Amino acid sequence: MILFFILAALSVIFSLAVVFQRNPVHSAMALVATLFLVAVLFLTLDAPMVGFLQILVYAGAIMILFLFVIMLLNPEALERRRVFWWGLGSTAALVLIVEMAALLSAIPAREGRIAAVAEGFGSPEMLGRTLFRDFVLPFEIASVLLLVAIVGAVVLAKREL
Amino acid sequence: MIVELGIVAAKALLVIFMVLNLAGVMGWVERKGSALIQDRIGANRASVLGFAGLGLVNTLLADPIKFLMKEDFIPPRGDRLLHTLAPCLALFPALVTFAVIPFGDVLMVGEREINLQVANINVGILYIFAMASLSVYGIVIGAWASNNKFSLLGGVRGSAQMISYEVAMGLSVIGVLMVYGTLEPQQIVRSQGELLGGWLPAWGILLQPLAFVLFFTAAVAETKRIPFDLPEGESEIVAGFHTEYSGGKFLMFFAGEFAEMVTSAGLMTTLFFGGWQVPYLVRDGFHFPWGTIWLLPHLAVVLLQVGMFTLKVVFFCWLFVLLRWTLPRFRYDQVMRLGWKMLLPLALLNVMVTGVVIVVLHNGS
Amino acid sequence: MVPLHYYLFLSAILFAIGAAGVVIRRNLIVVLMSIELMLNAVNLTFIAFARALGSMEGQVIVFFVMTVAAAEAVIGLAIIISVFRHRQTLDPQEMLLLRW
Amino acid sequence: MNSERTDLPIETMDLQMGPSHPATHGTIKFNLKLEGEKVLDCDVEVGYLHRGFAKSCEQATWTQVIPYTDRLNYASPLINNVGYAMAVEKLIGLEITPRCQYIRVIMSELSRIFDHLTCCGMTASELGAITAGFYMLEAREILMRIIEAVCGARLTVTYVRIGGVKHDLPYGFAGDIERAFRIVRKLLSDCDRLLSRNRIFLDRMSGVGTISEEMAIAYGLTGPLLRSTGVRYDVRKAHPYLVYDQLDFEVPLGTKGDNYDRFVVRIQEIEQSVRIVEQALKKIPPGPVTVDDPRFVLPEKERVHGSIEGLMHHFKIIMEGIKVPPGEVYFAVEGGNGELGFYIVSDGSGKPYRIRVRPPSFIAMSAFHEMVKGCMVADLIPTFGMINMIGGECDR
Amino acid sequence: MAEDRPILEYLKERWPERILETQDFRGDETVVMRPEGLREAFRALKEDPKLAFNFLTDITCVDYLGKKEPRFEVVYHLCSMRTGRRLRVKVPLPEADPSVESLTPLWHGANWLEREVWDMFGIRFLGHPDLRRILLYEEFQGHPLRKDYPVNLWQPLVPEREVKGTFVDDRSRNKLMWLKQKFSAERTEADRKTS
Repeated sequence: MILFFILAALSVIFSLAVVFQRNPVHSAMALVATLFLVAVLFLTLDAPMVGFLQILVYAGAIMILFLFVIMLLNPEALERRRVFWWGLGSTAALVLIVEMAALLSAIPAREGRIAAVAEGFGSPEMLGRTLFRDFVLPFEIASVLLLVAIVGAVVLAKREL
Repeated sequence: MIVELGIVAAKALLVIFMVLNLAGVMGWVERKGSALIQDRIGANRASVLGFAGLGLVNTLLADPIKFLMKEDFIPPRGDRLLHTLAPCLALFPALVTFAVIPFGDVLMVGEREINLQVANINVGILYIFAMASLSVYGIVIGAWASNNKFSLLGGVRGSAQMISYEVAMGLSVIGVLMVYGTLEPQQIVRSQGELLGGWLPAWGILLQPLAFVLFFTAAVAETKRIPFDLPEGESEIVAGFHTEYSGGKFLMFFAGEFAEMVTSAGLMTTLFFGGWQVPYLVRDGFHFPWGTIWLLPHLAVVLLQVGMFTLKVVFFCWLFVLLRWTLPRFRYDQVMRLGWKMLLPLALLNVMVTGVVIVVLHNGS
Repeated sequence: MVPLHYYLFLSAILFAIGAAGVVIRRNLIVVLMSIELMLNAVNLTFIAFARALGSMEGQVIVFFVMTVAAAEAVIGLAIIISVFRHRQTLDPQEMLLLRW
Repeated sequence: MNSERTDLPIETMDLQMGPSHPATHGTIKFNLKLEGEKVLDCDVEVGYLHRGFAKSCEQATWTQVIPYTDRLNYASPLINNVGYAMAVEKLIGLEITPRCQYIRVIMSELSRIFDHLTCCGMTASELGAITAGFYMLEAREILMRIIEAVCGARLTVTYVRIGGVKHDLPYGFAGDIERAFRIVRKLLSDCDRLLSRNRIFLDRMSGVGTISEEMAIAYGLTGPLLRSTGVRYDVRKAHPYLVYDQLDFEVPLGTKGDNYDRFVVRIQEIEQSVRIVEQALKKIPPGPVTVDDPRFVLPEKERVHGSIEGLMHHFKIIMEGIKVPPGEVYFAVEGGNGELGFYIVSDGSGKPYRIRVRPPSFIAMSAFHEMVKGCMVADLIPTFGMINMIGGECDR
Repeated sequence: MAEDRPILEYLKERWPERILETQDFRGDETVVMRPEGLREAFRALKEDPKLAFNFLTDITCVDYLGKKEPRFEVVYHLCSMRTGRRLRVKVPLPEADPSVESLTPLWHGANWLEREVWDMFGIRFLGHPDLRRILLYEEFQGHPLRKDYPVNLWQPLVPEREVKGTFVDDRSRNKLMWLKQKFSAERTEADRKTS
């Protein structure tokens, strides 16, 4: 419980940093920290496989890609703040949070309790079984999607083929 | 509960102590080894009472002291926070990865079984790769925060190289995982204790030779050592990502590199060379295939196993050193070509062939 | 054990922060990062529900979300690079080419 | 893809390599224009080691210039000595003794081996093959000891005098050379095994820093750089001096003009130089090592200390310098990096009126941007290494 | 030497108005030419199949202050890769306007050699693509190899130039400059206080 609150607080702080840091590299590093914390939250939810994949894929690959692009382009680090959009964005976010809070507080605490799960929940065997038995078609479609993404990225980013 | 925690803490401390010390020793071995190879004397100032051999002890202390006494320089236009953070990010993954590498079988103290592994995670291999993927940040952030173009070039090279070889590394391990059917390092090592045809230990190198070659290449690339030391490339881009580092922060990069070396040596041992397995040694002693049985006390068995593991790790570290002083450095495009056009297809082929063989064997039996 | 709706609430906060980031920031890369943050918040919900319901489907969906996120990041960054080459800016407000 | 995409703005990066950079041994600066890692343009800045060689020479007597020439190409100082002394002798019209000619050949060739070892070793170690580099340095060290035994100094030898050499070869020189060459050959074969069939080294060297035959001639390249493109031009063969026309040696040639060809040409030249030294040691005649001409050569020390004529003779040569007849000559020798020419003008006084050195590595550096255009940053290193730019000679 | 003679004769016959003098000293053949139309003359030397001096060995200059008139003599050394013959071409230039046509369009290698002559003697090469100082720095006063340049003349030190291009940020300076500025600011502050 204490662990959850620490993780939650830290991840909120870092995600705020993502949005409010003016330097994109700082934003990216804050996002890495957030992703790492969320991965640890996954671990507390008995999903170690997904948790480590989260670190591997998000923190290890995608965010490096972001940093790579930031370093390549080296765009102007600072940007002007826009009061109107700033106000709109934070208002919308606040409204969203309040709404969610209202919805969630409607749930009786008893029903929110998490029951114990079966042995081997979240293990690679079980995940693999579900993935390759019930979700074969989506899995294949996802691989096609990745292929499309690779081809698209190469075509877009390469100056001449 | 307290005892359990204490045991885990003791194991973690032991492992960190060993890894860091081994890293320090490797620093000395690298100097003396290179001197041996190049007909030089090598580090000759750190001898104790005239014995150069004892200089090892001295170097372990002298090195950090020297580094810590130096000025800690932050580039005036660099990013202070990230500049300080980067060396920590470089050292941290190298140290935590060792947590799931088993350095021995179980140790029985009274009725209590102590698993000689800091953390037994059922997706241990995945954990290793997750942590290894974080080690890029040290380079990228260090390079960026230095605000120096040579560093930037090193950082760009480093991130591209490490991501590319991570892919090849991961795919080459999949063959091993398929053979042993588990993601737990301890389980993998146990499976390697079995005997093939009654006499040959089922080590990974025998079952997956191609995977070992690929993994070894990728591991050298991941540790950023010659011939893959492009992120540093000392004659091209000065010192690459750590051009602007000095003092204690440089020490962390330095130690991080050696710790990474020790960790990948440990990983190679675990996956391909039977980890702590001594051939024909089981829990109660040696059972040779020709029928001789030599019983040993439990503690001796455990010590033998831990010793064997250390020996294997040291051997691979020495191999890294040997490689470093033999080969020239690649060029950026050559590294990329090797990673994507050679290692990756070969690793995929390895996975495919392994899959086919496993299916055939299953259907046959 | 931590109740389910704590996780849901955390996820909502993260999602809202990400959404705010998309609106507020003028740097395309940071906007893309905010989108990743939102996707992650959703992932957290899925995992939490999977744990609460004791079914693996939630974790599998997270798999697919990660795939989509990776594809999206790759394509998005490629577009950003190519846009930056043309216009030397990352401000979405200045990219008026496709506006009526 | 199509033409409209080619006019996209390219993000270039300006990078200044040097003057203090690990690879720019011999201080030099490259102003690079990079696209990613690709070199679009390279502007070379030399002159960081300029010491005013020509101006200093004009203040010194003809003999005092010899130590200055040591510091030109400090990887092969003896060749510089020989080149300068022979230019002055040509201006005087002095014919040196046969033994001295052989000694000069032997010492020049030792210097050439020394120079090529430096170049190949440093290039290898800059490419990361530090061990091969150290082996070459060790071979160099062995030769250095021989040179020290002959001249009394390792680098700043000042061995050659106008009209001869300082003194004869030491006792047991032939045996020393034989032993040294045995070790050098073994070390070279070690290096050969470490480098010549090493795939990484081949990939790094071949096809990199290429220059065509026409461009090489247009830039005035000489030495291994020119020969690697396949042009058979070696001053020792084209304009024979000393006794080179009586010795049997070959001029190794390359075909493609890339770094690997340069490397191979240099390694083969080491072998040819070893051959030349061995032949010369067999053929060397006995006799004096300096001409017997009191106008140009210092008297024996016994005469200086023992007789007033000797002392006055010594004093006149030292204080006024030898008198060189007015005129101007150009004389070139084959230095380690190419044609090392001396153009000297005399007005008949004891001091040179003008000394101009044709520095091979200065001219090679002027072609550097041609060699590296389109290469990657990492390719600068072997290209620069194989040019073997020596700051003392390039910047004078 | 006898068979070498025809080159000088041939040149004299070919350009009687251009060639002032020919010399043959210790086997070095020398032609003294007028500076006008020099590039064309060199083009002929390079491309005439009879001469084929296709290799530009060296360009330098000699300052005959008070010894000869005109004062400067630019000296070219040519070599033929085909016949192996060398030729020296000297071009006298007056002190008032020491300028001569550049040979860079003919030989790429002339670029740096001419820059060096400009650096050391102040001879201008007309049509040179990039006539900058090469061995000395831009702030150097005068041309040191002229005979009227004293050996021990003090020169302005190389000023601290802003380091551009090495750091990512163009506005950044190196730390040394930053420290120096800081210290000099502190020193002036201290000086102000004491005075």
